[in-house]
Amino acid sequence: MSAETIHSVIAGLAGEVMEHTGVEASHCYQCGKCSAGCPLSEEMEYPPSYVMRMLQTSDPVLEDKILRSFTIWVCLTCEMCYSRCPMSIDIPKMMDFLREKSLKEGKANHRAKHIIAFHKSFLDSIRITGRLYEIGLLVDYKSRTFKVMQDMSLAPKMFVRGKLNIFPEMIKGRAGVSSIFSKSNKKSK
Amino acid sequence: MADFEPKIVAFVCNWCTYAGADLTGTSRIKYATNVRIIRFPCTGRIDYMLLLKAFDEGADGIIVSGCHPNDCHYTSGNFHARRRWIMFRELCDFVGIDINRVLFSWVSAAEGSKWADVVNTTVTRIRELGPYTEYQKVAKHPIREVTNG
Amino acid sequence: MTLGLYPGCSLKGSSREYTESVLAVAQACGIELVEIEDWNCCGATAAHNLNKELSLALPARILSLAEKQGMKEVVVPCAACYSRLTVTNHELAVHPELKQTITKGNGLDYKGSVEILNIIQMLDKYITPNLEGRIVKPFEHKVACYYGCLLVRPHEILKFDREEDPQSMDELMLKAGATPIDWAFKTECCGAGLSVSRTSSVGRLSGEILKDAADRGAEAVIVACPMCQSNLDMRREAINSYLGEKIDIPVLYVTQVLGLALGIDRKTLGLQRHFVAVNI
Amino acid sequence: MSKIGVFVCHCGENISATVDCAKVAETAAGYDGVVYSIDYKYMCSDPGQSLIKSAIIEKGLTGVVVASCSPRMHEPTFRKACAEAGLNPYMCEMANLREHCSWVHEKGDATTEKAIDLVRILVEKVKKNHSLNAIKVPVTKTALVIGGGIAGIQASLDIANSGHKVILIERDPSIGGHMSQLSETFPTLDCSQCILTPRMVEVAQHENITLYTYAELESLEGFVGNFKAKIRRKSKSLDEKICTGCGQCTTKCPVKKIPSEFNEGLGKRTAIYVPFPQAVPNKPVIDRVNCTYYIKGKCKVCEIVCPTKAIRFDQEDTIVEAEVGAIVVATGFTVKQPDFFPEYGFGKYPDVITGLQFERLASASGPTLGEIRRPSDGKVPEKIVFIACAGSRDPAKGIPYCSKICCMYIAKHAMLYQHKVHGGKSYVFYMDIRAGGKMYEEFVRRAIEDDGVNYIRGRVSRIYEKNGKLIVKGADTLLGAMPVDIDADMVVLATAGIANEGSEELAQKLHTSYDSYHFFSEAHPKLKPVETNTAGIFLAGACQSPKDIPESVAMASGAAVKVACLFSQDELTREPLIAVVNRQAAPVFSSCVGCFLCVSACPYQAIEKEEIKNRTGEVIKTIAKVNPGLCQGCGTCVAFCRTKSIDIQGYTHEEMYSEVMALLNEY
Ligand SMILES: Cc1cc2nc3c(=O)[nH]c(=O)nc-3n(C[C@H](O)[C@H](O)[C@H](O)COP(=O)(O)OP(=O)(O)OC[C@H]3O[C@@H](n4cnc5c(N)ncnc54)[C@H](O)[C@@H]3O)c2cc1C
Ligand SMILES: Cc1cc2nc3c(=O)[nH]c(=O)nc-3n(C[C@H](O)[C@H](O)[C@H](O)COP(=O)(O)OP(=O)(O)OC[C@H]3O[C@@H](n4cnc5c(N)ncnc54)[C@H](O)[C@@H]3O)c2cc1C
Ligand code: SF4
Ligand code: SF4
Ligand code: SF4
Ligand code: SF4
Ligand code: SF4
Ligand code: SF4
Ligand code: SF4
Ligand code: SF4
Repeated sequence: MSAETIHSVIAGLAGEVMEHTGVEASHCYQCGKCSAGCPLSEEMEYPPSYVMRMLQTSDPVLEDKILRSFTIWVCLTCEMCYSRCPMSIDIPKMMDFLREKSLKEGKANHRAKHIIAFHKSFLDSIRITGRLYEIGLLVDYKSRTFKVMQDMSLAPKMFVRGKLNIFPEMIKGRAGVSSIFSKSNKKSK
Repeated sequence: MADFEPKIVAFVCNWCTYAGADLTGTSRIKYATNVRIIRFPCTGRIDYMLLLKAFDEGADGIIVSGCHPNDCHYTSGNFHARRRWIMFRELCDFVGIDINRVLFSWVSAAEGSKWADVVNTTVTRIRELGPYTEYQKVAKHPIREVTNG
Repeated sequence: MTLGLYPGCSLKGSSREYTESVLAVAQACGIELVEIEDWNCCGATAAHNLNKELSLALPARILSLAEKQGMKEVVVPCAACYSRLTVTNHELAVHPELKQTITKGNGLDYKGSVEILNIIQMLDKYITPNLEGRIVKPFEHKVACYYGCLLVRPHEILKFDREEDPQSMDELMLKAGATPIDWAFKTECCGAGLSVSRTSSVGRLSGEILKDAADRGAEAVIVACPMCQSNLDMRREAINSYLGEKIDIPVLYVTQVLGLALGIDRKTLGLQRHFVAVNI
Repeated sequence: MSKIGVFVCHCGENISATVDCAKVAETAAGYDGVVYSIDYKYMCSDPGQSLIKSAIIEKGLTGVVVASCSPRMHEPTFRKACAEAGLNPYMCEMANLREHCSWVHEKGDATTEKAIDLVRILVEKVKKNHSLNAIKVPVTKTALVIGGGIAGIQASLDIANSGHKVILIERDPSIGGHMSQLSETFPTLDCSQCILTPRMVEVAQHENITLYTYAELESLEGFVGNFKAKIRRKSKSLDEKICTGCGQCTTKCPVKKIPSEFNEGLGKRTAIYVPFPQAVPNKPVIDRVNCTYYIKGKCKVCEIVCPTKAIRFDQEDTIVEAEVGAIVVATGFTVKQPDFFPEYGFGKYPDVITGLQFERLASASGPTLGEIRRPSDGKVPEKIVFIACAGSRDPAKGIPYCSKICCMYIAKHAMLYQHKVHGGKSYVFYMDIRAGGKMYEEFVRRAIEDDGVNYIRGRVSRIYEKNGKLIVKGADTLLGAMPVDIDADMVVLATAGIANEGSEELAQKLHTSYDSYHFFSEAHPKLKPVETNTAGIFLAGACQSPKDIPESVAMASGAAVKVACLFSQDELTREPLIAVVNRQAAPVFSSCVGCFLCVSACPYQAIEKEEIKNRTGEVIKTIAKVNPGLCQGCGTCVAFCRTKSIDIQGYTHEEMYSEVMALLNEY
């Protein structure tokens, strides 16, 4: 059977995952090695192998739970699970897809809002200047999360050690970079 | 063309498809009467000159069937058959034989109902295609040179 | 000998000392590193977390600039950038349709000729073969080489060292006169991606790493990634308070150690910039 | 001129209910060459068969077509009947009117017409048929058994006890294989050595068995019943006939630190050594790679101390040639070794060991005399972890299959541990427990219920050492994949069972096939599990796939019976339905042009090159020649031959073409 015919057979979210990432949930035989090695699994409500099992059920209720889970945001794509999975299942690639989808569908877990805010601030910084502007990032992140005090003790120390630039570095190809942003944002909408 | 009764020759191997067709019988599954089976030791023995001969003598359709890949009684005969099948297709294309008139299939000794399906599908298909007269037109001379060369 | 250099954002900001030491070591060995002109940020974790296409397009711009500027090999000292650039290079190479959307779609042009070297590959290829007799101040300390996650995984794509218990950095340290210890957390994740947004996880993950290194008598942790360095160094207070004990082993870049062994002075190598004082 | 008889059967009503049998017989009577045609109620009954026999005799029939049921059912019956009446059995063919016609069609003209066609096809074929004689090949009634593990031992004893000669060759200095290394055996926990040693001794003493240890197959030629084997007997550097096995040499040899293969590296041996005390034969060999004399040219202590002057430093390998009629391959398996599990630190942490090493620790004859002590410091482990499927069922590591024996030996190991270390804690990380077998599931349950072994469902991700403990990071998939960390003193990996080293080369020497994991391939996974595709070569034991002792023994006895069947005949009779290359008068000799496409097509290496020489011995032509002992009659070569020089008896071109012609051309 060609790949095409396979994923048209797989229903639901697992089918979508297959289509976008090539990761086949049905290949997981629930050995649990990924969950055993995942450095973050104790902070997840569903460790990676559990997510794989939920996908296998094609149950819309469970699929919704995956997209609303904290798990997908806690995953650091450290690749530990993938490197040891006996079935070579690329969980981090799948997690990337699930995060993107969760965000698009407005299902991102509320506990993940700081994580998402950080990623957004990070990308905004690049969108505007082309490079990461660390002070700008921190200020932006704090304004998004109201975590005003967090890390504030670090900034002066960094500054003293010459580790913070006061002014952002602006690249010449800024326009090109922000067009990359607007194009890929449009596509992912 | 409703009353056209096609003549179909089936070249089958002794170990899988012949036995599968026996099972169709023991299971009393009914199928069209148009097929005549010729028994070979193995699909690997089936020489495509024989298929051409069958068309030459007026067959309207042909079934070639043997063991599934890896199940060959003789280890690899059916792989050779498959490889030759590819060559046969090219040859057919070359001499202008409609490849839809030949059905290549795997029917194991346990697939009695599959055999009935294979026969019925082929008969329906050939009925739609109508009697095979073109072959006599294209044939006779060029083929032998082609296959021996 | 001239090689391309992609410093990435961290090396320009919070990890300035990494850049300084990379340049110093390269210079000492007669290698010129030329920065890719007008490079942009690779997007790091944030991009591939939120937007797949962006996560490929940003590195693609960098690669295409490098190619245009005639660079065959580009050194990428930051492990996170190294991973993003290598993955992008690989994805574009194996999926021609994807390459089309990512490059042409964004007005870029990239043939795929650029080869990416992480810092260890660069050192192994161009510097260590010529070290004979140049180690003037062997770094005679017990060190724990910490590779982190992004330098060796996914092996299918990076094809660098072994995924489990890698050795390349250890061998490099041996050459610099250090004694690498055998320890258990070489490739465990330090949590850098959540460094700002979820500091609690970082305390636990980085804590385990530092504790194992300390317990086994390491006098320094050696890294090749600014994320690892800043996590283990800058966040030491948070880590120590998570562990409930005070661990004060410094975290040095491979290039700093090599620089010291080559006799380069501490200031040039940026040792004064560390949060945890480098007292060895 | 052919004289054909057609015999149409009603099969009670099975055929006659839908086919007009009388009409079939009548039509057939009108065919050229048909001199007799009749329909009858039960052709296979005694009266039916008599009908055929008397027709043959009375009408002088040269061919018979029985139009009845499937030839797969009654071809032997009718061919035998023909032979009894003096007609060559291969001049009898069957038209399948029952399975292929009456049972699959409704009553009607079309059905009868088809029946008529089927008869006509075979009438035309029979006219072209040739009398054939069963092929006879002589049999050398000696068997070669390769590999002296339990499977090879059992097969040798069974064949030898049926009165035939056996040559048993074993690569190692002693027979016994893996079973000799085991401590106790599931599911009964009887001592492995205790049940094995008597059989090893029996082999050594059996008058029908010639045992060559330290020997390997060098090459093999020939075919079923008539193989010629060359056996390389590696030099043992001593004269076995003189050596009394006194052991002086092994005690005095100064090279004492070689890791013992028998003890899986957990013990040491000397350069001149007997692998284990119960070895058969109980005589040493010199391991030349490690012997000081062979390395530096000095030492010879063994020669000096030997009371019988048995040492022969300059002894060379010898090649023994043997003619054998059948071969049993019993070369067993091995287990996956270090560096395959970097995440488990195997090879790095001395206390992460294989199951086979655990067997040696648990064995009373082992390096710890049966006490479970960890290799690093000799401490008795208080916590022990067993990891199932280590390498097996792991496509990423290239071994997707289940090794089959490990679930059981893990339960055994955990049980032995619990029996020997009171108060100890044992954990098993598993994915599934595969305990299909008599008393097997009960055995595993006993480990869990009576001995308190802790089974956790999940695969271990990693092991690392911390403060003298091995930290095992697993997960419990039955508790939502919750991470489970255990600080163990010792870890035992149930490493995958894999094909033995050199099995691929051996298979190639034997011209048998092997699977993608290099295990030997059986001829049919269900119905010919001990045969190979090469006639006369059989399989026994774990060389075919990992298996436990009862299965290995059963398979060995099965292979032995196959050999005994072969040897029960003085000559082998085979169906003559095999390929032949045509021969013609000089100067052509054969239409074969010597392209040897057929050689590459034949799956059985049955085609050889034959040189045709003139009277002065000069080669004028090289043509193909089929070895009737090897040809299985598949016909693949026939389809390949472009000059139509090779043909298959019983399915010749002429016969097959006449069938096609007859089918499509009514009279
Ligand atoms: C850890 C462990 C525990 C086990 N516990 C049990 C148990 O409790 N109960 C049970 O029923 N089973 C158990 N088994 C399985 C048992 O070991 C096997 O079933 C059995 O050994 C198979 O016997 P064999 O003769 O087929 O192969 P082997 O025992 O492997 O013997 C093969 C022999 O052939 C020789 N050989 C190999 N290649 C050549 C060659 N080219 N030429 C000549 N000779 C050659 C080898 O040297 C060896 O002597 C266990 C296995 C393992 C790994
Ligand atoms: C649902 C199912 C599916 C299976 N699928 C597979 C499969 O896919 N592949 C596979 O390899 N195996 C399969 N098996 C297993 C397979 O059926 C057995 O391995 C096989 O049938 C065993 O053969 P046997 O001759 O030992 O016993 P049986 O098949 O049971 O034959 C025993 C015979 O002895 C006769 N008999 C019993 N008592 C007496 C008596 N006192 N006197 C005279 N005759 C007697 C019985 O009538 C019977 O004919 C399956 C089994 C089941 C139940
Ligand atoms: S390691 Fe792979 S196969 Fe095992 S549970 Fe995780 S995803 Fe599934
Ligand atoms: S990639 Fe994500 S899921 Fe996989 S081990 Fe790392 S953190 Fe866990
Ligand atoms: S010969 Fe066959 S068809 Fe005829 S009676 Fe016997 S079983 Fe039936
Ligand atoms: S000392 Fe001599 S006789 Fe004794 S075992 Fe050794 S070789 Fe044999
Ligand atoms: S000659 Fe070799 S085998 Fe003999 S005693 Fe010396 S080392 Fe041992
Ligand atoms: S027998 Fe058990 S432990 Fe061994 S591979 Fe199979 S399932 Fe795994
Ligand atoms: S028999 Fe045919 S295929 Fe074989 S060598 Fe002769 S001509 Fe060639
Ligand atoms: S019939 Fe088959 S086995 Fe015999 S020689 Fe031809 S190819 Fe080989």
